[in-house]
Amino acid sequence: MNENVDQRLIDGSGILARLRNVSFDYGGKPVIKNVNLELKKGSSYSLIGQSGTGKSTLLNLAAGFLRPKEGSIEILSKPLKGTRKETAIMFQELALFPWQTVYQAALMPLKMSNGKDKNGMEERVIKLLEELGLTELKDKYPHQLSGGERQRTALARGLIGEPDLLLMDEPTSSLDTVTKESIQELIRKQQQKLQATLLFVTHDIEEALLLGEKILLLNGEGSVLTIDNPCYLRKQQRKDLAFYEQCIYLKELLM
Amino acid sequence: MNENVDQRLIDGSGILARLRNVSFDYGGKPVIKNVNLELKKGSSYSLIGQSGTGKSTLLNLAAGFLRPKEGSIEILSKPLKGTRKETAIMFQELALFPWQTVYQAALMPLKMSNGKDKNGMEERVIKLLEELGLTELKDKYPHQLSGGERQRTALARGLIGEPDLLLMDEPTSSLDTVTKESIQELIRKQQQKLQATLLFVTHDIEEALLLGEKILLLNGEGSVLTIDNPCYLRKQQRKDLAFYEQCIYLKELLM
Amino acid sequence: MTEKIKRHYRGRRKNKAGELLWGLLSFLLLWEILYLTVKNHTIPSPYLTFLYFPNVGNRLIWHLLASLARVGTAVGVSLLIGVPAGIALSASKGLRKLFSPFVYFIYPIPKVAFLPVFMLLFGLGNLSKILLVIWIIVFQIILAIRDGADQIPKIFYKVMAGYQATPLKNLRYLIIPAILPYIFSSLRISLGISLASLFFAENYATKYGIGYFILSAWTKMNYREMFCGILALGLLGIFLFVLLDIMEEVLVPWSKEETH
Amino acid sequence: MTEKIKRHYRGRRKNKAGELLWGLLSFLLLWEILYLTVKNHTIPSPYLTFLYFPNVGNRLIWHLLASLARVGTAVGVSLLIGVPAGIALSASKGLRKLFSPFVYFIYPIPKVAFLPVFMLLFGLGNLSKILLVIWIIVFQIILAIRDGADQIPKIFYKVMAGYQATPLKNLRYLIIPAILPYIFSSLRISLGISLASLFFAENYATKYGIGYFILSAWTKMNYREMFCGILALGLLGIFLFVLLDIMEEVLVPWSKEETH
Amino acid sequence: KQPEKELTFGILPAESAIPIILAKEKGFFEDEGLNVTIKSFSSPNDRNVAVQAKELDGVIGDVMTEAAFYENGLKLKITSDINEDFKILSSPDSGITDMKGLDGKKVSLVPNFILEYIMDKFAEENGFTYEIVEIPSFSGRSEALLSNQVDGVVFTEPQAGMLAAQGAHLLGSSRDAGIKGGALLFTETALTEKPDSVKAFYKAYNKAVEYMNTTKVSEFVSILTDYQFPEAIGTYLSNLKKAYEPAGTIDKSQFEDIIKWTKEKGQITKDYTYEELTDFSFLPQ
Ligand SMILES: Nc1ncnc2c1ncn2[C@@H]1O[C@H](COP(=O)(O)OP(=O)(O)OP(=O)(O)O)[C@@H](O)[C@H]1O
Ligand SMILES: Nc1ncnc2c1ncn2[C@@H]1O[C@H](COP(=O)(O)OP(=O)(O)OP(=O)(O)O)[C@@H](O)[C@H]1O
Ligand SMILES: [Mg+2]
Ligand SMILES: [Mg+2]
Repeated sequence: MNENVDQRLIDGSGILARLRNVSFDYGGKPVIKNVNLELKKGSSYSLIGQSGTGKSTLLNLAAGFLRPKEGSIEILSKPLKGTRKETAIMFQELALFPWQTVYQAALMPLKMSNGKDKNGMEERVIKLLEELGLTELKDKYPHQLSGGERQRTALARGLIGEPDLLLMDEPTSSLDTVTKESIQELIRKQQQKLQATLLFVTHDIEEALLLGEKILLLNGEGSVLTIDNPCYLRKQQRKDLAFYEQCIYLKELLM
Repeated sequence: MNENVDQRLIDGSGILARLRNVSFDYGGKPVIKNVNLELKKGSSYSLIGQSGTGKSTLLNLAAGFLRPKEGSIEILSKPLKGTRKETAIMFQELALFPWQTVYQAALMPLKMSNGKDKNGMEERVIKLLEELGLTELKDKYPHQLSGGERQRTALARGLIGEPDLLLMDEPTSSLDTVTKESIQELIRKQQQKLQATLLFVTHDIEEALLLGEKILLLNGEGSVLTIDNPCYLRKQQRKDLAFYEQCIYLKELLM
Repeated sequence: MTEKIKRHYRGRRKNKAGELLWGLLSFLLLWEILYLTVKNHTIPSPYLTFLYFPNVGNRLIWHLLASLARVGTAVGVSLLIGVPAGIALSASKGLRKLFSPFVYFIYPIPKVAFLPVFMLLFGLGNLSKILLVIWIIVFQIILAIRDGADQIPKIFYKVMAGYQATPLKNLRYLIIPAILPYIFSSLRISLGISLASLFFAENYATKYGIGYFILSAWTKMNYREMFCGILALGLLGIFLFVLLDIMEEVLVPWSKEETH
Repeated sequence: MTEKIKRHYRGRRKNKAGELLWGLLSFLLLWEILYLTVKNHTIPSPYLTFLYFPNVGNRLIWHLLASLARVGTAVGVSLLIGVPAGIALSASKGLRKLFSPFVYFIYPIPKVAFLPVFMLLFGLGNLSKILLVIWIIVFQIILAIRDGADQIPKIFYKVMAGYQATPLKNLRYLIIPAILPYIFSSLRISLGISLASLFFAENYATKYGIGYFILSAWTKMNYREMFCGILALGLLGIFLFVLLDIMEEVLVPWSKEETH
Repeated sequence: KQPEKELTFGILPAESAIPIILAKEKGFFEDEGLNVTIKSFSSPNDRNVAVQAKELDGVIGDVMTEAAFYENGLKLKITSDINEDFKILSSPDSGITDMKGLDGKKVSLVPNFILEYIMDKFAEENGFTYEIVEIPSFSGRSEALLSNQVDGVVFTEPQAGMLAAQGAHLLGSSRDAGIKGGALLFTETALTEKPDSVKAFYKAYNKAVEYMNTTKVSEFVSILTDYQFPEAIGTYLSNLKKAYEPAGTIDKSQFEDIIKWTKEKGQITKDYTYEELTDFSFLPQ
């Protein structure tokens, strides 16, 4: 499936993923209801919403782990059947393997796609771990890590590949403000370098405004509201008053 | 160990926990170094610090799960040996048992302390689940819950008892802003009702300022800096500009 | 249990009946293949064996029941010993150091070699037979439970320690639920071993038991009768196994259905 | 492995030697107690048995080696069959439905009943002996591995599915590491069973093997010789078990040391 | 009469047990006021263990087993001979049709006991040597023979007859050759504490032999099949040329030959005397 470059040329719409009337439930009341959504190539979307509304479920749908009960999902104009190699997902549960050290976990996605040079791989991992502040911890097992260190390890696993779609479920929830800011920077850099589409869940309105070109608000009824983000990439003063006003506006929306 | 009432009367110092020159490491470089700390009865402390500095470790020390390598910990003027019933801890890893439904998990702490009337127990649990927005989910197993729902379940387990020391490790990290605020309110109410000492870890500066009478800042060297919090309990306008200024000041301190 | 769950299990049970049937059928298939390839009187034709069934049918029931009673007692007692012992070995480093080597030492010794001791101490009756079976399976259960309890995340123990849970409550709320899947797994294995070890236990001084039945058919070189016995034993086995599966589904509802 | 880890394991190994010794000692203790209470010549005095050792010592080594070779081959082959089969049964619902009932059916049947078939098909030599042992332990391994693989969290499979991992990589990075503890657990159990089943396998047409040694001492009613054999078998067993423990500690470093 | 005398007796499912089984089932023991409990064993090993466990008053065995018991401090005595016949058979496809044909061939038996003794006797008489393939299990040995994996076996009846019927060649018979090794053994405790019971036992035993010799086999064969005997036992007994013999003694020379052989095999270390190991005084005069 190394045809994405061609695909990108052929498919002139600029749309990476398209959800049409997607509904989903776990056998009870609907979690996702009649969602229509278009994710542009290279754009970033923050997904917000109250706890338990279905954000993780939506990510799982987009990743191909769950099948819509109704409606359809298309990626690069093709119906999505199962998972794709070009989608990277970071789970809310992290799902680190207890038998992998930080280094091994970060290396694994590269080992999955064959035929790459070994040295290059190792260098890339080491560089990424450096950027995530994990260098000293690279030989530790998950149970020897702090919560935030575990989260960063899962992040490394998500960011190391070359995906065209990056799905991240609360990637910075266990990180302190300072670490968080550098990680956010890293995520943005990575996304722009790869020209990947980023869809990430966050409960941090600031993060939503900083990283998302568009804000997707999932409400309790299972429908999605798309909100433009005027604050995105305002270089000089990242967090001015206008930013905080937008924050307060979004919070009101959330309620 | 049902002597706490007497203890509180006898021990006039008003100090619940005292750490003297406490140091700790996991066999490598020191994580906690020479920490002196006094936690007053009925007060609340927010513990902040960068990821991996040792916040969870400090909580584990205070809970009696870890023993200081040097120094000593006293609770109610008695040296701490092992765990105490009157300490409630909520782990960062949540540590929900896969075989317990939300309801069973919340009920368990009550079952642990014998000799209570059954009806009263059930009512209390149902009321708390209601306040945590878990009523509809009470018969679900952890793997059927969303991240935030799991966190709230762990919270229920932490808040249901009658502890004199409440240790919470990032209790609201997976919650959206709205839910977070109501949960914060709940934690504060519970703490004040029990006149318990609250020590909680957070990465959310706002939360630190809202819930903590004092802010404890754990730096990379393993020492603790205690900072007064002028914003605590400012009723009328919870988040005015002064609040944000304090936020920015703390962030700078963190760096 | 709510109505919905009940319906769910009823559906499963129907499935299980199918499984039972299919287990039998697949065995018959293998048997027929063996019969056709080996072409030797030690493997009688399945068809003729079935025709032979009426000759032994009635007697077989009693033999099966006698064996079932022995195996049931032995497995029950072994669980009562093995589960606590396994838990204790996992929980206490001291006990582990003290007893694991002993278990390791005694485990590989063919338990039949202890037959004289058992006969000596407990006579030729059911007591010695049942004790022999217990002796054969109990170490296996101890090891399996110990290894299972070792898999409980340490943080779960911390949760319980935080409540200063009594050992009993630790068992009730943490250890037993956590090792339930292992108990079932080791039950399956030890059930198999104990049914197979009837071959030793029903070897002497008894006239009832499926082990005796098969053995005596064998010494008589009546292979059809022998295979009737084997078939009956297999049916008993698969019936018990399916029962275990159902029990596991009911008692460990949080495990298999994990779809997340 | 870093120097530190190496030092760590060297320390452990010293411990292990102690364990070996203690296993022997505790067995001797039980034996002495039995000897003193039973007072029957079927249980010889440990002391006199030790004095008897020089009479058999040299021969014993060869018997042990012969058995070890057979058991080693059988366990190796059984793992090669049982681990993939167990994984497959756990991974595929279809396969599980298809084969679990068959395994359930065949598992409790006393495998010795197949002795004639094995002799017929594979002769009297080592092949039939090894196949018999395999036949006895392989189903147990299959079930244990299947139950173990069932315990892998579903989300781990999702991680691998996300990479569209080939089945081989799934094995290498997820399944094998996840079931390693179960492999060890079932190795311990099947090693025990296979050593014990030498009693059948070395029962015919051989003059070498510890099973043969014990059995023939038994038929000769030479209980001192028999107990020398049992002691040697126990020692072989505990040696293999301790080896397994060490291997597990090296290969599963993330499991036991969980202090968090 | 009310049975008050008690004996527990251990048997193997072989020809020699038939009179004892019939004596029990036909009430001959009861007639003598004797209550016999029969414990049936599938292998000589289990039987020996039960003797050691002091669970039995008497057993069916042979001279070498008795000697081995004695060597190991188990005090039993030979009180009579038994009726049995060991056959030497060769495998269907071996082409061996007489005893000499076994020269240098593989013969399957259980070493150190009566089977090997009998084979040794035949080999000595015919001046050849053979190789032992040890297969203790009845069925294992017969299948090995029928599938030509061994060249010869030593087998008791009625299994021997069944093997012959399936193509094995009959090469010799211990009864025809006059080799006797089997015996009934009683513990010395039983002999001293309840000599009357043992005497009554033999009376009933002889009655059973007489019953066998005078009754059609079909009348009692179902009793035998209940005791693990194959159906073929009926055919075998019907075709028997010699009559069953009442309990008798074992020749001193025969006895001493076996003891010598057993000692050579390393089974025992002393030359036990005829007087030490036998006591035929319980036999009806
Ligand atoms: N496997 C499952 N079985 C049944 N219900 C489930 C399952 N997984 C999730 N749910 C339910 O579906 C709803 C949506 O879950 P989801 O995990 O998508 O929420 P979320 O928006 O990610 O919440 P959070 O912010 O708390 O992580 C929740 O109410 C949850 O209880
Ligand atoms: N069991 C362990 N073995 C070895 N090192 C450990 C262990 N647990 C924690 N550490 C290390 O100790 C340090 C402090 O860990 P701790 O969990 O206390 O951090 P924290 O302040 O809670 O971080 P976070 O905010 O990310 O949760 C980390 O660097 C971590 O790698
Ligand atoms: Mg979620
Ligand atoms: Mg932490």
